Amino acid sequence: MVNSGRKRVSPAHRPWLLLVLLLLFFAALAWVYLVPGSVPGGLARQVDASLVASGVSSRVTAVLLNFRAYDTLLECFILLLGVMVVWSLRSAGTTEPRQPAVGAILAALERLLLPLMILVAGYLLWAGSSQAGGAFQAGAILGGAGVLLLLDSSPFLDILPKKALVWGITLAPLFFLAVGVAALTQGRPFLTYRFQEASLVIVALEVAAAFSIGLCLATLFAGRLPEYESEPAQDKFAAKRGE
Amino acid sequence: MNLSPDSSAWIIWPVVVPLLGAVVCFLYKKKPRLAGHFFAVVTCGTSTVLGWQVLSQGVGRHLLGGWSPPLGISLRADGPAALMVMMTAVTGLGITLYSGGYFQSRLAGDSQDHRFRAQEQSFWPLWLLLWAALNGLFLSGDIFNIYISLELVALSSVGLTVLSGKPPSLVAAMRYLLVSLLGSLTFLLGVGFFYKAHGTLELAVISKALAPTPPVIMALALVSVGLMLKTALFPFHFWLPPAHANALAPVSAILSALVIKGSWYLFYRFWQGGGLLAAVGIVPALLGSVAIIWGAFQAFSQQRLKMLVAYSTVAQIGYLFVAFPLLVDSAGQGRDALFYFAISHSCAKAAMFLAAGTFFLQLGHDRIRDLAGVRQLLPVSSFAFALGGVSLMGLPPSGGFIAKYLLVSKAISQDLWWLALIAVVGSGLTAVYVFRAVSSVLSPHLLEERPLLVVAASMQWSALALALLAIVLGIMAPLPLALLEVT
Amino acid sequence: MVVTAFDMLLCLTLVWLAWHVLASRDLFRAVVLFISFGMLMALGWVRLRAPDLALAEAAIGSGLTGALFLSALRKLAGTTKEKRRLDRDEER
Amino acid sequence: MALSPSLLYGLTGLMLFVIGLAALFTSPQLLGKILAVNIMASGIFLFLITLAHGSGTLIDPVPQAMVLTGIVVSVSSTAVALALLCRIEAAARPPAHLPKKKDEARQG
Repeated sequence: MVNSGRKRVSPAHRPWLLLVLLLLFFAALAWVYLVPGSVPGGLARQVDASLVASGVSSRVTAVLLNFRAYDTLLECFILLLGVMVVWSLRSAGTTEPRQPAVGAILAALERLLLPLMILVAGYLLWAGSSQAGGAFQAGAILGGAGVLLLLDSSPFLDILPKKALVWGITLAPLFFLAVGVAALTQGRPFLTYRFQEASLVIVALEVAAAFSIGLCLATLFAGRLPEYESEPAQDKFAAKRGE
Repeated sequence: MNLSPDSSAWIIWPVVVPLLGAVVCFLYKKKPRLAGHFFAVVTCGTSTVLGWQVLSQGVGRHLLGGWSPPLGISLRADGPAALMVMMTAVTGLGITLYSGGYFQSRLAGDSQDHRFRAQEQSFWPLWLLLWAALNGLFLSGDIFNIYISLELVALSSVGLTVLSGKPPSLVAAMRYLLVSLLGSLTFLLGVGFFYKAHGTLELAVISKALAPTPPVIMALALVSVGLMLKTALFPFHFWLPPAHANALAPVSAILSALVIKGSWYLFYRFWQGGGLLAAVGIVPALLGSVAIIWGAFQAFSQQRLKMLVAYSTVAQIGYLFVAFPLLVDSAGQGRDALFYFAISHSCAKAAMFLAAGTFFLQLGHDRIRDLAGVRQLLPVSSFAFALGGVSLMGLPPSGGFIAKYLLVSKAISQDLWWLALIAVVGSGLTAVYVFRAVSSVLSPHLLEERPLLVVAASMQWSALALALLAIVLGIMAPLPLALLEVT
Repeated sequence: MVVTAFDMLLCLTLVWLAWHVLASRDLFRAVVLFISFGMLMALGWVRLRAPDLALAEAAIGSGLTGALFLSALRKLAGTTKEKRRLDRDEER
Repeated sequence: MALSPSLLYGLTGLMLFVIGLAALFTSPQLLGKILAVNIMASGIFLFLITLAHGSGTLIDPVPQAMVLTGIVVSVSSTAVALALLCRIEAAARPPAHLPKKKDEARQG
């Protein structure tokens, strides 16, 4: 590709040198990984000790939405950020023509699969508090359902009012912030739940997260900002001009 | 709000406010500028509260979710962290005021304002999110949380870089993104090795217990390389100049003044424990020395002003690493020198990039040899650019002078003569390329006709304010140094 | 737990697949291989007693990322079909 | 030392990381580089998961949570990278009504 602009000449000319270096690197990594040493063990015991206080019985969910909920908050913001950047890239760039319909097989598959996927997502969300499953998996399945719909050129993201789409995407980040700030106003640290409310709050957070994650993933796939689709020619022209 | 029993809540506000601001700007597209300014001011206020609290009450700790480490994540506000948050707040406020004028001028100046409006709508939420991520990075006490914050910083920086929409900036952003991802992944692998070695993700424990066992050395090496990639230290600097120089004017300032400081600060955090510093602290110092020389030569040979300023960043990053061997003893003067370089570079470089962006917007180009006469047209910006240059060179009484003074005197007291020499030679080289740019900007060439001024006044004055701050930092040195003592 | 033949086979297949994803000049083939790589990865995670992750990897890591790659390929095919053919001709 | 399954998978993860690294440097196409980054990420995730089996029979949920977060982060950055790639390709192609500046696409 000419325009990629980052052809690296030296490794391409000396692939063997690169290969040897990387093999050495792998050997070092593997040696360090295998070297026997005092293994301090992870945090399994601490997690188990605090599991009852966390409000859920699934250990991974407890870590994700209680012990390390701040990570999950930032992660929701990363998805939101992905949508922001993809939209800003598309809004100023060229717009692709709508993809053609994929065909009868997909339509049949879709009729069969969509209700099933939503059912599975609901089950995963529900199961998340005790077994494998949870907000991310449910969100992913919802996102997959959205992608399937989009593949069949169902313009559900376009039909959806822009406002509703944007609010849906920001639902989880906003809800997380609200839960965190509510704790602060009551004199507890950020994102602290009261024990008697913990399981309720976690379930609510999970539902919100699953919904927003699903919508974000579908939006990332669609990549279109509905608002700007009407001015393609002018946009193309504008994009070529200087700063 | 009632007086809270948890007295450490002020630590989290500098993260929460800009996060909320980003969402509000994303949702409220009608007047993003208004919301952006509001949240920038509030963030600045909460950051000031944080700085004041650290100064008066000492190190603060906020246990997120009420769980103490290693199970939970804690935020830790000590002197260096508070200083970086303050640096981001002050520089960020200046850049915010500039951006308001910048977008206003562009919307007023061009009838094709649809694209500019879209740019501005994307700019504000991305900038506030970046601000929040940087504050989160400075305050975080958990290495996996740092990884997520690093990704937030990287993605929002890339989002800001592509805003200009020019093909060179797109290609530069792609390279920036790939390098950033490589850096993050290397960092994450290092996090894995740290977890294997220590069984915890708490930064304070990890940076204190740097016993040189193989997993720890490997982890530290991986983390360091990842962070050096993101900071653009010498052999990894290739992505920086095109990305910084081709972005919109406020974005260039954000990237050069603030974003690289995030990963540099983490590098300091991982090395500050000192165990391995005596043995291999020389490596970052050597790379930094090469960066100072190489960056200065490259800066000198540039034809475009923004490219010159961007290569100057490559050189100044060298200074941020050159003082690492001085951290070995605990007297703290080496640390003071490092952080003084960081904060004075932040103000000076932001001022220079903002001024260069003003020239670009007014003239439509930034070719150095055709800048003559700009002094007459934009006296305030020209003065700001020159003042920023003064601080970069390290002339008294600027903040850059204090930093170099601390560095040289500490190096001499430790018998590291070559280090002192590098610092002085670097100053000379900086002077050469700064003079080249400044002499063109300030050249007494009279314009035949005065074109219409298209830039808003706030663009000129915010750059000047930052440049003046870079100078004043030299006079008010006791205050930041007192803050740094709180550890 | 002991290493079974299944583990060995799975690990070797993962490495082999990764190599072919990255060595393949045909991008479409690379993406398809990448999707199957993700599926096998999910299998590995079941084996490592992390069913949560197996679900997430199958759905996000393999499914959605694969869909993203495929849609990007389709968009690129429209813009660079001729250019890539020219490039390939040049290589020969 | 007996090779347990978790060690085997850990080594595989490290190998995947290195393969991805090699391809990131050598791949001539940007899409290949993005694929390489994804493979690297998968390798690291596999490596992290094996850390959950560090001691005894208890499985440590913290690495699992880390990997779940990591997967979402990685899909988000992949989406951004691919959107950027499409945009670069679209910008490199001259629009029909505008003469292409030759050097513009090559800069940077």
